[in-house]
Amino acid sequence: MKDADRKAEAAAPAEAAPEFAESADQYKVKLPDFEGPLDLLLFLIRKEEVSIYDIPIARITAQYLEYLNGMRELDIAVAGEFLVMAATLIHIKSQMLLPRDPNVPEEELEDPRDELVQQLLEHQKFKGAANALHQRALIEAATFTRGALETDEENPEVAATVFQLFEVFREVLNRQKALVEIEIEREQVTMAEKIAEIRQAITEQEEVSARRMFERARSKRELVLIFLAILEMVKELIIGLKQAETFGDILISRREPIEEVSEEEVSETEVREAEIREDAVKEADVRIENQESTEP
Amino acid sequence: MTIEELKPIIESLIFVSEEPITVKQLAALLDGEAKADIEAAADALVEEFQARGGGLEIRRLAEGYQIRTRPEFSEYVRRYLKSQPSARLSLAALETLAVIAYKQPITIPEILEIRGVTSTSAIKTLLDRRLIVAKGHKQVVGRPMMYGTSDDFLIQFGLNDLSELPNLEDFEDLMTS
Amino acid sequence: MTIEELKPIIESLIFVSEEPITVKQLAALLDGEAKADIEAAADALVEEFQARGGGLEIRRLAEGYQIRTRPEFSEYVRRYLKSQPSARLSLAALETLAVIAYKQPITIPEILEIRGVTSTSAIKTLLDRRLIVAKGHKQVVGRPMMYGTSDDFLIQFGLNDLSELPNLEDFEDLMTS
Repeated sequence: MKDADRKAEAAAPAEAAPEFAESADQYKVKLPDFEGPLDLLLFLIRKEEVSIYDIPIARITAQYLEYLNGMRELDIAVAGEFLVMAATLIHIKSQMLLPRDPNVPEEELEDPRDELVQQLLEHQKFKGAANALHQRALIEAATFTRGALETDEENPEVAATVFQLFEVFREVLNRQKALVEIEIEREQVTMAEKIAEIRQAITEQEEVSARRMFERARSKRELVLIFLAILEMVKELIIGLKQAETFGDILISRREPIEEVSEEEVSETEVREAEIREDAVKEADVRIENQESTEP
Repeated sequence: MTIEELKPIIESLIFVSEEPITVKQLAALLDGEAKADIEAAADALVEEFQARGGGLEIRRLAEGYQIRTRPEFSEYVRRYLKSQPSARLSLAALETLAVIAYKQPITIPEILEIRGVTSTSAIKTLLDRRLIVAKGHKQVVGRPMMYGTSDDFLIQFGLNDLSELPNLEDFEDLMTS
Repeated sequence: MTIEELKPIIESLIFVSEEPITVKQLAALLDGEAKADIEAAADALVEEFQARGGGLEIRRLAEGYQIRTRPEFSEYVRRYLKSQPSARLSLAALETLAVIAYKQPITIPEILEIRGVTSTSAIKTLLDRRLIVAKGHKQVVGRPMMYGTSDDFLIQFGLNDLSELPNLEDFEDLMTS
């Protein structure tokens, strides 16, 4: 078995060979290298030098759980797949502890480990195949096709399938999205503008739907700005908020009779305060980004 | 290196080069090799391909060495180039076709808005190839022409109808990850 | 035409074709010639280039013939083209590719079942590199998309067809013996 191990490792592609750590401290750091629970299990089986056909399930389960704990200690989020496998291992272990049904003949007894063993063998095979493919690709990457012919230049076109058509469409959409995002960033909406907008809206109408105001936002930043502008105006007793029912729409209404105000007439104090608020927006932005990055 | 050792290296360099490759260029790639040896090896290749009588020849031109098909077989080569599928489209045309396929009926200004670049020459190509057809005027200011895909489009892309176009939902599981 | 007469014509056609050219394509260009003769001539060319030991070789890839440089001289060719070896596939992508290659057509949930981990980002990489292609919906609940390998996969991995994939069972006893 040891010999075969060495062969398998020697054949593994250089950058793909998992770096097996020697000491406990080392393997903790290496934990995220295990791509999935099957890789971790294969590693443990190899490390313990046990037969894949006769896995000492209690020992391997204990080790497996120890690894997961190690991950938690290091604050590495343990992927769901690892937990599912932990449950499977514990389940197999408990089944192994059950007394055998004396009425069932020996050869008909099912080993609770069978399914897992099959899965591990299958996984091992594909790892071998991946390695063989890698070797082939290395050789192929060293061969080259001819340089472009003159005739190619007269025909600089690409053949297409319906899936390529879809791909191209997706790329166009992504490009468009990126463009729109740049546009919005360039706009740099300010809170003073938002206050002026809300003022304008409530001079034109008695009541304005807050939901509609929020729906018009084209970025998270703008959304936060509208929100802060409304709060600001409530505080300044310029507007009042009404909600007819819980979770219903909030209506913005005038609190004091105001004259028609154009955008330029936003008072200086308002603008200064608005600037202060904008710092708050920046912080809020950061928080939003953080949230996004921790989302799975 | 001996001249015999130089030959296959020079042969592969002539082969991958888009333009005739000069002795000077070859010498720069084969540092340390004498230009005279390089030239001797390349000339030997010219003769060898001549003697083989195969479909290819290496020529010595003023600008350097070049590999190409022998003129005797140009008829077949032309036949091959003509046989290339008619669905070969430039990227601009392909993008425009994709936008039209998914957003039809659509006007040229609307395509501009999505692609970010004008598509008039691509539209012309697509009309010439009968992949798209005009679908009447849009009832807005300027009454621009609307375009949609043709029956030829369906045939060339192996579709029974437009509902068979792969849709965004099919790939959503990939894009949301 | 005799096989000897066919050989140089086929050689020039293999040369001009950008993709591996199939016997079927060759037959369409050489009307009236038997496919068996065309195949015999093309195979003779493969052997001839092999025997020559020059810088080039004709290979059977993706059920077609393609002329390429020999891997031995890649160092010089890379130097000339200033080409970087293309980015290597990650282990996750390679393993996912292996599962798809042997089990195609296969859906993402089925890949998850075999690999024990989700493979969406690997699938995305493989689609981007055009090594796999969508092969239509599976007619089961949820109609998941099925994936299979592409001709580019065969070419990049030096295979004529999928039957040339190494036997999966050969990898079984790597660690169990």
